Amino acid sequence: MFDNFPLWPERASTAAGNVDALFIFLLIVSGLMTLLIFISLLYFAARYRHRKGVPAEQIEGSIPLEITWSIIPLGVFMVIFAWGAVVYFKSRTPPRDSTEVYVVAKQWMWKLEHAEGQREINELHVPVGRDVKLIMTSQDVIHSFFVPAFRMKQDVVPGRYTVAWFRATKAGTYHLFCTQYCGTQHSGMIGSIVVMEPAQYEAWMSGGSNGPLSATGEKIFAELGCATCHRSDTQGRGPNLQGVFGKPVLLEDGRLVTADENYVRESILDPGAKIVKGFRPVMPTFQGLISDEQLNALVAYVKSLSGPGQAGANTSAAAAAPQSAPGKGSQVQ
Amino acid sequence: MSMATATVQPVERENYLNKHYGVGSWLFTTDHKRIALLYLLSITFFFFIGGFFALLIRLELLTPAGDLVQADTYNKLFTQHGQVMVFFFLIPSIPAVLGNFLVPMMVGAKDLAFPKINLLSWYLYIIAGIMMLHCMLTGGVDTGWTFYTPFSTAFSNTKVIEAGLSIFVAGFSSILTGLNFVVTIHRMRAPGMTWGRLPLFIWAHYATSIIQILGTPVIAITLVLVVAERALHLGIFDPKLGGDPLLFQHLFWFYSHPAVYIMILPSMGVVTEIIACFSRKRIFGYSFVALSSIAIAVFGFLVWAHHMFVAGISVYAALIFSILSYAVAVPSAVKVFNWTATLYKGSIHYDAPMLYAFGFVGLFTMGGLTGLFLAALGVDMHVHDTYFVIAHFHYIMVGGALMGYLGGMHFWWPKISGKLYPEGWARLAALIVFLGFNLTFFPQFILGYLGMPRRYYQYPPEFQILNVLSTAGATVLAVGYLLPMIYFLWSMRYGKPAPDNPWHAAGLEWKTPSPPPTFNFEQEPVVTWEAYNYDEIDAAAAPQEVPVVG
Amino acid sequence: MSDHANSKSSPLKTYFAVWIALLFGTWLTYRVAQIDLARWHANAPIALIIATTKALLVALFFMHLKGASEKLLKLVVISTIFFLFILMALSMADYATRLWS
Amino acid sequence: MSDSQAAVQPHEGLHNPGLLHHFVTEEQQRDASNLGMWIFLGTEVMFFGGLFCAYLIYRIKYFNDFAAASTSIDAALGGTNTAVLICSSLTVVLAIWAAQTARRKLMLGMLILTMLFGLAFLGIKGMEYKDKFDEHHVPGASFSFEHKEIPSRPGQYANPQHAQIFFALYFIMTGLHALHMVVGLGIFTWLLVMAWKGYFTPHYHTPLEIGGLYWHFVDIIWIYLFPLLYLIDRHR
Repeated sequence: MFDNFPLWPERASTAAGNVDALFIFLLIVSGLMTLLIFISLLYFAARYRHRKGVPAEQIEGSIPLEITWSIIPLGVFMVIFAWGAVVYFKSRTPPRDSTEVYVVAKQWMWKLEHAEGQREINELHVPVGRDVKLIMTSQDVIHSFFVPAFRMKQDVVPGRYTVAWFRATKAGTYHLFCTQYCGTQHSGMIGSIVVMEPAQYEAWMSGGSNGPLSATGEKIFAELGCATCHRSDTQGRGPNLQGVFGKPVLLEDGRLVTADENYVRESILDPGAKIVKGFRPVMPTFQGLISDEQLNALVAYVKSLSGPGQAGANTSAAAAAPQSAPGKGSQVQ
Repeated sequence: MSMATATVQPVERENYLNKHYGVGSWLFTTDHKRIALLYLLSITFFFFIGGFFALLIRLELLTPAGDLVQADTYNKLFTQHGQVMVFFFLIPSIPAVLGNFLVPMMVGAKDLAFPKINLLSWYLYIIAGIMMLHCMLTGGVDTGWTFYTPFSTAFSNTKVIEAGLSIFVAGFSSILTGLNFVVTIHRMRAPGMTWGRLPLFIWAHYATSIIQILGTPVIAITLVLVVAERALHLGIFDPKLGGDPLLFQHLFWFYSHPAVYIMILPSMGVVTEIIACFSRKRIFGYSFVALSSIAIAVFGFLVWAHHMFVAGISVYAALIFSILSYAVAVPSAVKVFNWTATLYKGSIHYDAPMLYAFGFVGLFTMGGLTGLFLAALGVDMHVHDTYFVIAHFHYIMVGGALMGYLGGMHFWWPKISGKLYPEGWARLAALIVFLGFNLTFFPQFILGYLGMPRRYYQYPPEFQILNVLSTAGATVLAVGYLLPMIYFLWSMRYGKPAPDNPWHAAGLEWKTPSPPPTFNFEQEPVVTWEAYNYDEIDAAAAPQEVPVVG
Repeated sequence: MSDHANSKSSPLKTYFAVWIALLFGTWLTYRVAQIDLARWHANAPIALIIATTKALLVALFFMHLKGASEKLLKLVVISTIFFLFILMALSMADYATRLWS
Repeated sequence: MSDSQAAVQPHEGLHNPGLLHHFVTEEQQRDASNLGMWIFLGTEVMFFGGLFCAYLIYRIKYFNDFAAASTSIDAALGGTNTAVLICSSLTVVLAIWAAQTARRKLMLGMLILTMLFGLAFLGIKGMEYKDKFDEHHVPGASFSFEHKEIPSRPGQYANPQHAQIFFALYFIMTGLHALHMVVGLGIFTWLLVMAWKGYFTPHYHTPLEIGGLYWHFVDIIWIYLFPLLYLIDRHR
């Protein structure tokens, strides 16, 4: 009956319940607070309305009261803060073995590419019950990836990766909105997330792939001649990339950084920014020479060099049999 | 207060309105009261422009499809609605009109410390306003009032530079007003007017001025950078050239979050005056209300990145800004509790200003409490940039700031114009505004939690019913805003002459004639009483009812 | 603060001393920048310490902040610097921790 | 001002042409102006503060590129300019002292000298800008910063884009500072005219003090700009 008049958004991810729980707690707290204020206002307004000959009784104030109504709200606020922080932290930390999807946003469309190689536009197919990590960047302005049913939102910023994740719990089709104003067709930059039962999802995955993203990346890696320096032994002019991803890297200036997606991205586009200890700054920049999609593929490839669990190889998609995995098991460090 | 017979014009005393005539006497005036009226006219003009945009926005959203205007037009409408309402109405509203009129009188001075700078600030406002109007008439701007980069610097093909410069100039108008207030409050107080005796309206304006002085320059320089970046492609905010778009957001919100307090603090000051007067009581916990204003101003500077929780800032920074955001909620809560406690054992009158004050406390409470939702990291992930945010800040800025502004206009109208407004109509208008407001904006909380993003020109059909409710509310609200406009104008011609102190209110401004003479006080006042001495006033005013004690 | 300079004996000595100190500070900044202190990351801090000393000299003696009998002006200066610090420190709180994860 | 000047009310005590109608005493007026100027300088600090914040963040992020870009600027010119401004600050305080001690000629001389120092500063600044212009270091379409070595990393070239951010900040910061100098020169021209007309007495010279505060403040900004913009990684 109320099909067209929902009052509560659908709940289709593991995060949704956490967010809703906090939201309901907040509703109760603020509802009580509103009631307290409104009832006292109305009661005082009626009880102490002006009557001839009854003067107001002057009260200067009360320090104990002031302290009480500063400390108690502060205590409640701290509970809300801590709860909110926990929920936030959970949804900011992708689990280790997530399936990965690369998202490239542009005015006004979402381009999504599964690690297994399937490409989609404005539509994302995911299975129920699996962690999906989104590695997102924008080609132009800031966008924002918002799925109300998952209670998940992350701005998509040009020039870097931002990351989000979810685990869908219910099959169905859900809205995908862009929530960061991005120009004329901002409200048209919408799409859908199709959550499927695992079996259906496998069926869907078996069609139309160009091979895994990491394989595409490997091809690009070879075409661009990266392998001449980044050799899989220790003789190269550039660091050996085997097993680098996800590990700390010691830099020339003594800093220690984690080799995450943004690190790989920066090292390709602005190689001089972070020089690995023991190497010389000889790598040319690839800024402007490769597209965001190619960059994603390279990142996926570098990731795949750090063994399974990082790339999409653990999904048993038929088309995704790794064609080659150079230097398997030769992980240095 | 009916049946105004305005045929007999008694011989008027010389006052600031009738002392000089002619356009020149207004355009070159340095009288703070006349400048306040100049501001009143100008901000009312911009209020109706912004309101007109708002109505068009609401009409467009009546249906899910984009059918009334083009997408680009819609984007310009919400952008300029925001810019006009924030920079040309709300920020100058109470400070530049009521503050300008009242601050010197309340502290017992003849004028603000720098009358010429005060006039200059109005001219800057007008120059900025003309630039903004010109920008609108020649194509407008579509970046959203937030000017987010790199959209504003590299992608929008509208008049970003002109709009940016306009707001830059408006910012200096605001800075000069704040500077004038701080110096006036420090240096121009009448003998006996100690800090502890200042009306809380003054404390609120003092706090507001701190934000204007220290926050506004940062947005000014940020806009300079945006304009330079757009004109010359410098790369400061453009990731394609090595810049960081989030730096813009940091700099922008460093001002624009405290700017919310520029809007709400003066309103809190107004409401404090009204509540004390119409419950005939001293304010409960004077020093806590005063210090909470200062605390809000200071803490307000520490919380800006709660607008950026999902923008890609570090998780740790988000934690810091979330916890600091709760710190600023405490002084706001303290104020609400103190207002409520002031009513206790009062002698409450229900005149129109008091109705607005009640409305303010109610709506501000709801606006403030929904702020807790947004400061909670976990919930903000979901409701950020949805209609929940829109509803929240309209509860603060329209429900709060505008309610206070209207309440203040009613309260001090007899002083400003020398005429009484029609009380019955005023109460009706207060009621209409309150109901219309809630009908407009409450559905937007639900829309927001359902996930409707802000700045959407078309939307999925399941959001329609709530949007229709909201639009219906907006038309009611429009009536509520037009009414005071009409009867204020009416009262200037036909209203009954106001006595010097129609509310038997405390405060130095009521010790002047209505309307006041050019230099406010015939003799420099000497203050020997505490603020809000309503017990003494009532005791003196009603000797036949209550035996005079002292 | 209304009569900071009038009543004092000739302040010329102070003025010239401050002037010399400022010129010396400029020379020192220039020289120290050419010494390699990178190992201790000391070049920038030293330059800023000298600059702050110079700014203080100007504010205290040339702008008569020192003679100001009222605390208000000092309060204005201190609170401005405080808010500037807030702007930089909290922005840096984001940038410095973005790489942690 | 027309209506209020007509209505100046006589106050008991001193009749000074500088006392405005709405102040009770001269002390009040002077204190108000002084406080007003200090607060205005506070807004100026925040105005430049936004730039310093942007500078700080990018300097840390792109330190090497900033160092390379900074090294391309003539630090000797910047240092000379610092000295010039410091001298002008001295002449300002001397002018005020001269007004306090009724040395009219000295006051006029010092005011003129201040303005000459100010003009010298702008002249040197102009030379510096011209160098940058000739070297195509002005951000924009013709910007070029190819193959410039990073001081601490021989053999590694700076990223031109990041250097462009440095130059953008350099030009905006020094440009705004120069704009403040121009405004300062305007103020001092006005002060000079007033001083010439004998407006300032040992008893009343508030405008001189207020103008002086502004001038010193512009000096202070430069004291920070000099090491931050000109002296990044200058050693070796």
